[in-house]
Amino acid sequence: MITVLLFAQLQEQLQKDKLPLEMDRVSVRELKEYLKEEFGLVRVTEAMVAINEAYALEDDEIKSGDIVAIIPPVSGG
Amino acid sequence: MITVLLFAQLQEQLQKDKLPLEMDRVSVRELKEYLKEEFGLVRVTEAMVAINEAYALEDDEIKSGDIVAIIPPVSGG
Amino acid sequence: MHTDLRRYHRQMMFQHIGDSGQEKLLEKNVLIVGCGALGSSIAEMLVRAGVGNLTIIDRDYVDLTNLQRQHLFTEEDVLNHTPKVIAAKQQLNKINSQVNIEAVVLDANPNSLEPYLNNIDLVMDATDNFDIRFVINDLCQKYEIPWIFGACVGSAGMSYTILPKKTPCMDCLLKVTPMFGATCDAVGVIGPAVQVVVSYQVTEALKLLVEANDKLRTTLILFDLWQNQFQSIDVTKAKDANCKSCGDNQTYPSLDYANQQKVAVLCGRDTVQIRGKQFELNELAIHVQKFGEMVMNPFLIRLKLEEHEMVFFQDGRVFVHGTNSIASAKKLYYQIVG
Amino acid sequence: MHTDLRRYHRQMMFQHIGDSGQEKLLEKNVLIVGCGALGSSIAEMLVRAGVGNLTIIDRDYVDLTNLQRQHLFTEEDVLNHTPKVIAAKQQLNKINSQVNIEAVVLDANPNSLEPYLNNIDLVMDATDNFDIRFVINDLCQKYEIPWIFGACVGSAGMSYTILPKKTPCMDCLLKVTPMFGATCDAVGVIGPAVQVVVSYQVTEALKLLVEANDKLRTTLILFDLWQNQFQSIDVTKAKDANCKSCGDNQTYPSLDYANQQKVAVLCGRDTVQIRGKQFELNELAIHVQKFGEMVMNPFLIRLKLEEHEMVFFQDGRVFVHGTNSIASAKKLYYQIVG
Repeated sequence: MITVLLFAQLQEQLQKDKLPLEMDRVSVRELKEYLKEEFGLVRVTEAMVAINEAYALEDDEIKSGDIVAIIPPVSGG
Repeated sequence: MITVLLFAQLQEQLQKDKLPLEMDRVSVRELKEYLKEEFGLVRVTEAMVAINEAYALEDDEIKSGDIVAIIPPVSGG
Repeated sequence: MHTDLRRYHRQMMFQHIGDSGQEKLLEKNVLIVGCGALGSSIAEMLVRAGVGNLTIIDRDYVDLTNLQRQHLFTEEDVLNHTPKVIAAKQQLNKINSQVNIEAVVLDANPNSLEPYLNNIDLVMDATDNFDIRFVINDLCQKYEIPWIFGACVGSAGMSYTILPKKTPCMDCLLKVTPMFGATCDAVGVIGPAVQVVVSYQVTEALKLLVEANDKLRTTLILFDLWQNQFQSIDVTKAKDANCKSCGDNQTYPSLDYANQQKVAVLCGRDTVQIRGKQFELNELAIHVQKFGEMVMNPFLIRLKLEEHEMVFFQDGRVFVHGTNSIASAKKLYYQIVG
Repeated sequence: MHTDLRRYHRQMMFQHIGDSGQEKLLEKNVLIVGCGALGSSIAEMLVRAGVGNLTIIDRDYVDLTNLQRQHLFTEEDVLNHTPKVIAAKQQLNKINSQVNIEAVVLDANPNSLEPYLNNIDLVMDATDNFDIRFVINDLCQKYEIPWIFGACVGSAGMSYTILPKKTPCMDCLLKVTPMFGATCDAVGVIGPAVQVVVSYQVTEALKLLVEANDKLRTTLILFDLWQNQFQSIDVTKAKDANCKSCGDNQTYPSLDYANQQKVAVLCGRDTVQIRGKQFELNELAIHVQKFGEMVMNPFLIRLKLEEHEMVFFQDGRVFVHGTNSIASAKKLYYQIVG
């Protein structure tokens, strides 16, 4: 299982801050596609992603047990 | 190895915020005694202790790999 | 609703507060004990957020060294020696004239504090010593009021929310009143450490006041900004059924007269006597030596400060020479002992 | 030293600053871009800490909805429509008359900002949109000035410190300027989220200014106070040698005239035209519909707001009807687009 943490507008859109996904071995790119299609999070493409508190590139692989933070651009100040 | 994190006055007394200790299996009480005798941290008896971000009692056991926070009473406000 | 709600627009847009949360905030009563670094900033944030009724208690006046970290206060308040709660209230009224603020110049102790708990929804700890925190802990158990502990020193700080009979209380966590707490007067403090503690305290306050109890943080947070440390500590295990404050047989030990600190002005001697905790003189010596010139013998420690002199006796009595003011004497005592 | 140092006593006692750190702070020059929630509190903390010289830039004036989270400002500033930097400077002078504060009412863009970077030790980001953050990112690489990113919305926030040529820059992290950022106008914001971002920004500022670079936090921090989340993210991997802003071949794309947002007042029409990013109209529709009554056709989106109307064209042009002020038009644009 992968735990996805959602922040800011993504959290508001889904009305939850955590998404447990029954997945094993998926790339960052694939996860983003999945979140877009399954949950309508269209703006996820612009978001940064961190796997277990480390910045991840699009081809990086996510494994079961990982905690993935999806970090949308927050512009408020 | 056990990593001890020091806060506030304990940090100031030792001039460091982290103490890597070559130890394996030691109780909280024993660790406190050791810190008192080896490093002169006399006030450690009053401190709270957390093992891997969980509050620990005097008889709880610390294992190699654990991160131990020593939390002296901070009274400033 | 007679208040102008438009000013809270950005807070009402926040989905977890909303219009109904804002209305709850406007009706609540919060007591802030202490109006130093933590207290003044807690007050500012709660007033800006529109918490309807605040009572702020403090015995001290504004001093030049406060300005480095104590928001709300200005150089003019230093010149006028304005009591902190009065200076705070003046500025808070300018920030939000719709909030009711009761400013109380008072030395908090079990007897003086108790009347102010009437009708209070939440107590915010902004004190600078553990004696009074244990009193707050007992009083809040007795009257079943949640309270939020906060403390900071150097670049470190901590906060924890105590719900009567539900979470471990301060007695559960610390077992005994600590002899010496780390004070800002001993190791200094930087502004951001204060503001992080305040922010965590105020967030939990907002959750409690809008009744979003399921979102409350149940951990004790602990951080050091300079060392880049952050811990969120699960304290469930600390809950003690035998605790005298929150356990099955509550006796509220810190409200007990025998355990209270006794303070007296010694007539005609320019001296205040405080009967405090009993110290091991050798340990006390290590702790206080950095504050001034120290002389000790087996019976007492004499500590020379800039404008005062303190004498610590083996039996726990402390003489503060150079003042007839109980407030000044206690301030000095807690600056040094913590 | 002509300044009275006693006021900084508690900060000088903090072992990592000390007397020598305090003297460094008094000599430094910091530029704060933006004087809203982040900017006003950053300014207050740096002024209280005794940073010697501050320049604060902002184009906006104080509005009633600011008071909920923007410290320094009062109801009187709202009544007077005081520009934010002017209101801030007035209060900052009362807090610490020893600090030099230059308050600049200015719409920041590459050309207007560049002259203010002369002799600056550090740039603090307190802006509300990514267009200007990418400009700051390029300018700070070009002049080799460290800058500290900060942003918040709802109960969440983030901060990250960018050292020219050393750490990954904002271009490395985000690759492209985001189309829509989450704004406080869209999802609201609570005060504590602002103050935590400010506290992390100011702590790193103090480390940089006292030259304790070995203590700098190298991670991006990200938190959500309501959800009790905290992440400290290692971004080493994001560093891109091909980055046009900080890589081997720097072209500073955001300083390029072609990439700049162009704004013009349409004479006699009570309308300002902004030539911004090119939007996919369908995506834009989802984003803006919550702000007002929306009508769309394949060529444009018309959005009715309280006092203005905005028209978004397919080619990126935006008309803001109901104003001749470039500042108001841009403010509205960023409130809605982010």
